[in-house]
Amino acid sequence: MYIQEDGTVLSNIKISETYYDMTVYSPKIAGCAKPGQFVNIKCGDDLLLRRPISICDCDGENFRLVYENRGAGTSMLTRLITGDNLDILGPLGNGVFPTGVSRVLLVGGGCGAAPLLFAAKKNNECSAVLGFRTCKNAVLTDDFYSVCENLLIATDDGTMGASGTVERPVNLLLEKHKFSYIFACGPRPMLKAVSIIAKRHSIPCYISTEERMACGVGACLCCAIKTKSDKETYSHVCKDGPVFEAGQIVLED
Amino acid sequence: MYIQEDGTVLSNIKISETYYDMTVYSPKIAGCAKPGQFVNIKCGDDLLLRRPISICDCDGENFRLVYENRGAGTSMLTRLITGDNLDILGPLGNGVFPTGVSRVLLVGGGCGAAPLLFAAKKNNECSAVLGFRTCKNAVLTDDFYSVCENLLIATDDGTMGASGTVERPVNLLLEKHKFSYIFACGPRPMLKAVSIIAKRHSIPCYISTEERMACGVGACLCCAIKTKSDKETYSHVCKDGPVFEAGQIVLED
Amino acid sequence: MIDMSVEIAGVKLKNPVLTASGTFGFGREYAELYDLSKLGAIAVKGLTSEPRNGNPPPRIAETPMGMINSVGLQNPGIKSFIENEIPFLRKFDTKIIANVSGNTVSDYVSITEIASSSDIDFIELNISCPNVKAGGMAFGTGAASVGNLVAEVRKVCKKPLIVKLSPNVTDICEIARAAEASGADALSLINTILAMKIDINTRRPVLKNNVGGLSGRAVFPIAVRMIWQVKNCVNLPVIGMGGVSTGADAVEMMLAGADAVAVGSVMFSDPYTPIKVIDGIHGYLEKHGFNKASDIIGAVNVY
Amino acid sequence: MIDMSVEIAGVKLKNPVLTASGTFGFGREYAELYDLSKLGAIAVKGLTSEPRNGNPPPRIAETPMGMINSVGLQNPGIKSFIENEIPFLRKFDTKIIANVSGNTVSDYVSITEIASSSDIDFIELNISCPNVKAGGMAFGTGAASVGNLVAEVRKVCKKPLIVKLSPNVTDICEIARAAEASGADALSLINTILAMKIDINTRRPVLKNNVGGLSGRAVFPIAVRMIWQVKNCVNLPVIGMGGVSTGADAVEMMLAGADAVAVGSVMFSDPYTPIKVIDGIHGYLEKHGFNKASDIIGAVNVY
Ligand SMILES: Cc1cc2nc3c(=O)[nH]c(=O)nc-3n(C[C@H](O)[C@H](O)[C@H](O)COP(=O)(O)OP(=O)(O)OC[C@H]3O[C@@H](n4cnc5c(N)ncnc54)[C@H](O)[C@@H]3O)c2cc1C
Ligand SMILES: Cc1cc2nc3c(=O)[nH]c(=O)nc-3n(C[C@H](O)[C@H](O)[C@H](O)COP(=O)(O)OP(=O)(O)OC[C@H]3O[C@@H](n4cnc5c(N)ncnc54)[C@H](O)[C@@H]3O)c2cc1C
Ligand SMILES: Cc1cc2nc3c(=O)[nH]c(=O)nc-3n(C[C@H](O)[C@H](O)[C@H](O)COP(=O)(O)O)c2cc1C
Ligand SMILES: Cc1cc2nc3c(=O)[nH]c(=O)nc-3n(C[C@H](O)[C@H](O)[C@H](O)COP(=O)(O)O)c2cc1C
Ligand code: FES
Ligand code: FES
Repeated sequence: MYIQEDGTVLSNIKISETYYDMTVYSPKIAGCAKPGQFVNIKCGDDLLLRRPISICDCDGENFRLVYENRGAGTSMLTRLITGDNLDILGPLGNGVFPTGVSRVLLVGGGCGAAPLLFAAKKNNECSAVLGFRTCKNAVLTDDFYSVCENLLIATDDGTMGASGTVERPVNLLLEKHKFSYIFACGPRPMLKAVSIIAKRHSIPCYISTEERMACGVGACLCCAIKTKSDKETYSHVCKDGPVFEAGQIVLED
Repeated sequence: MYIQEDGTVLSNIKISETYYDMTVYSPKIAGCAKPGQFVNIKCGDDLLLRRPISICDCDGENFRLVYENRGAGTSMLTRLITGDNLDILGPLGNGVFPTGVSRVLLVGGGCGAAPLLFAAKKNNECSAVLGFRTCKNAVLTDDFYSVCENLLIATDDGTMGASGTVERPVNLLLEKHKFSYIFACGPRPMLKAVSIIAKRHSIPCYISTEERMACGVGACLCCAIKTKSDKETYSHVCKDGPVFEAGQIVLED
Repeated sequence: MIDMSVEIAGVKLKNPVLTASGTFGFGREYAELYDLSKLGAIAVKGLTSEPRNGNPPPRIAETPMGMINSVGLQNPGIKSFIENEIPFLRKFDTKIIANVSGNTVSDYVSITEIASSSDIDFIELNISCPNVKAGGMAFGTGAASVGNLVAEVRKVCKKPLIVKLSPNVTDICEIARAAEASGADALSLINTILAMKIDINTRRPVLKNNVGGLSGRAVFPIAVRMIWQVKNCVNLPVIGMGGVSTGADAVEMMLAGADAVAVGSVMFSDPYTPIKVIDGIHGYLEKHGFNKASDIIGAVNVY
Repeated sequence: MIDMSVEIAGVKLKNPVLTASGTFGFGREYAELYDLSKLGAIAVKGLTSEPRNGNPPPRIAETPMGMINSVGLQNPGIKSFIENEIPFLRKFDTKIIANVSGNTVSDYVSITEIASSSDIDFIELNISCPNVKAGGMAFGTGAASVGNLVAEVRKVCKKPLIVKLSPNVTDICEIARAAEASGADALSLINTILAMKIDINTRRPVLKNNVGGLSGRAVFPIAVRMIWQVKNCVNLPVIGMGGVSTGADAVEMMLAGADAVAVGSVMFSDPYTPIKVIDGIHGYLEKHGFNKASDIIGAVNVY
């Protein structure tokens, strides 16, 4: 179940060197969104394809997006101001994060932190490890701090928290605490590393994946992702995902 | 001699059902523009071609454009507000209206009135006939009234001035007054009619022509217009015109 | 009352607006947004005898006013289509076009045989897919192979046969005539144009398949030209497609000679496009005093 | 210091950025805006033995991210070019490419003979103009006729011979190989793609010529694909064109295999495009640690 809705931008703020934080009034979509779902946004008239962005937070009337300014589409989003109209398809995705469970370790890399915040709010006793390239691009740390029992940060350049990838802090938390679930979202190599760690600890692991999309609803078959099974098959990130059990997916580079 | 200049929109006002009146601060182009010349305007990033618009008035620092909202390009212009930047090539055109002469009859149809206002200001003892579809689209009448000795209006639907085309009012003025020149700008059938009248009265006639353009500067040869001579040849509106002696041009439909 | 219906190969469509194969799945996803009965017809995702996985991702790249895809005919196979999709589609009052492909002539023959015995309204022979190694476009770019394939398929095809042409050819008329001579009942065009995009930072193609098919508004003027050429060289109904985004585009294609038009890629930008296109055609007919949609087919007055 | 120079058929260009024939006149108009010596080379408007009037107006239509032209080789003739334009162009430190056309093989031979004896640097054989009734594209779409024409022209051509290919073909490699086998020194591609636009209010084509050639950003991904194909099937330098609008586009084409790139239609939107493209390539090379522009030619790492 998804719809097309004309939302209204309530705020759109630059929160780091390249990240923006946008709140959109979109009662129908926000009214039924689940953690892990995303919206597919029309970014102006001269781009044929919409842009998929995860729902970062949601209060039933408004949802929040945290997105990085990367190219033509997202840079168009950065120019929106309060009161502007936004053409949205959503909420999209059938593979979502579990909700109502306890002792979840959230592992986010870059904009991968976004969907995990929503997941943190719908579960109990969460801890989080967030990885960023550099302190200038660390986002959502306050939000996670206020909803998590433990929060560790890692930056590639060591300018904030641990130096390096999320792996060390993740192992640190796993040594000290017991977790029933791991949820991860971020770049492929990070998802791979976290999946391996989760498997070693025999903890159920859910990963949110990305693939280039067109329709966002399952009609075009563009967003294929390789699925584990005897013979090679594909699932589709927009319809079957974006969240999958880690064991289902072949994480190629 | 033309240049590219980033002008600044000083005002952009809707003046009738479909017409807009825009003043642009553009000191280099405005500093050397002549009546009959035009500018070629970039209308946003998703249109490959610029849009040619005649200079309607010019005070050496700013120029004024009066344009009709017709399609993708001009509708983009209507959205500009004070302070916006405008990428302009100009002043363009080598065929211009004579200046410093006296007893000029100006005949304008629709947006064809625009370049004639500038011409009126650079000549003496001018009279004007302006034709419009309907009173709701009559523009620049006050401006012409203040610089012309006589001003007659015609509308297709008779809602303002004479009913019908400009021909009757033109003949009326020609009966009552002596003119040394006729300048005309407007739709092809009007230019044809005025040229014939001018010829009958043996009055030198200058017409400002339109043709679809790409470069606007003479490089692409897209804006061809048939020129009278033994064999069929073409002149180019952007470089050789837009103003031609009426006798030079074959006015096809 | 304006009569919006058109006829393709003896089958009446309630209006001239279709969805293009591969951009509308089997209709399920868009049925959540609007009633599929509003559509003139639905061309379903390209089908093959056996299920197919399609090409590895990434399968899509964006280009100026267009996109390149290399999905490569991923589909559940004709059997699954007949069992699971036809019953769903038949709940709507619209026509079903089964778009079929194969690797070899006998593949094409056998899937056509199966598909045309099922409860569908048209077979659309996809001889123009640029994203598969065997079959597809390889069949569609030579007049002799098109003629031969269509003739073989014709023998077993019990439904009106639409042949879908590739734009990647020197002379579209030569191909159109070959299809006509071998028994096609209608033609559809254009399929996608072979294209490529390279990521300058990684210096790798964006598509794992290296190349793919270009579609979207960018190709519209090429499609209009080919439809006009084809309409002038054969006596078959033509389904036009390639970048249709508005009612005005649809009217332009119909003036060029299309008996119906299909909306494809632009759906990804606005899934309501087919509905808006139907309304747009209706508005045009009203404004210009036409009583029937069919009045504007091929009505361009060329110089 | 990054070496921006590239070599085409033994001639060194100071940088890989050219202007495309027909979009830059004979350079006079744009010389008012910037120093033509900044350009790698200038391809002048298509020339014929005798002056030509070209096609009746309207000659241009705008399309999504593109344009269709039907100028039809209006030019003052080769004699006037030699007398009036070469002396002007020679004031600048850049290379001159004479783009030549004819109605018949002997036309092509005679204009090549005259042009290649004049003070120019390259002959570019335009066998791909879609806007003339005789000659032009008719020559460029069959391998046999291309081979024959290039062989005849080669006999009299005293300058490096560039053959300009038409994209309106089924197999661009077949044509490229025919040109190579008959003695072409380099290839340029793509010329425009045949296209059409209809005004739905008048129900007439926008162009008086009914059809014309599509160019601009819309065709860029098609051009990149063809350049990549051609580079992989012949051993000739390639000049890439078709919708180049930024340094990134130029880099993409060079990665696909272009030894140099030409800027065409996008000039109409921003006449400074060639200068910006030169700077953009330079910036890319700097950022990615390349010392020479030629290092990125054909450097795409395909799957
Ligand atoms: C399910 C899902 C959820 C996402 N959630 C977020 C989020 O919460 N915050 C955030 O910053 N980003 C998110 N992304 C990534 C985001 O979609 C891309 O950054 C964005 O599409 C880039 O568009 P652009 O026009 O700015 O860049 P361009 O590079 O100009 O885009 C060109 C094309 O590539 C596609 N593309 C480029 N990068 C990606 C990518 N990483 N994933 C998918 N397609 C891509 C674009 O959609 C477009 O088709 C998500 C992606 C997916 C698939
Ligand atoms: C020398 C010259 C001076 C002009 N001066 C004025 C003026 O002062 N005020 C004014 O309102 N209009 C003027 N025009 C007409 C104006 O250029 C067109 O109305 C405008 O280009 C329409 O663009 P659009 O994108 O709004 O319409 P669209 O219909 O979307 O344009 C599509 C294409 O058609 C071309 N086109 C459409 N109509 C015309 C036309 N009548 N002439 C030339 N090209 C056209 C556009 O440039 C574009 O390439 C002038 C035209 C020329 C050639
Ligand atoms: C993602 C995608 C998948 C497609 N799959 C098919 C297919 O399975 N069979 C087919 O005949 N055409 C297929 N096509 C081609 C379209 O049906 C259509 O011919 C083409 O895209 C041009 O129309 P458009 O520009 O409106 O998209 C596909 C196109 C796209 C974009
Ligand atoms: C207005 C115009 C005129 C052209 N005239 C010629 C010509 O005389 N000779 C030629 O070989 N190509 C001609 N071309 C084709 C261009 O040189 C170029 O190959 C094509 O436009 C693709 O490049 P672009 O998309 O950058 O414009 C012309 C193109 C345009 C737009
Ligand atoms: S994006 Fe179309 S199926 Fe996923
Ligand atoms: S518009 Fe290019 S020559 Fe006039």
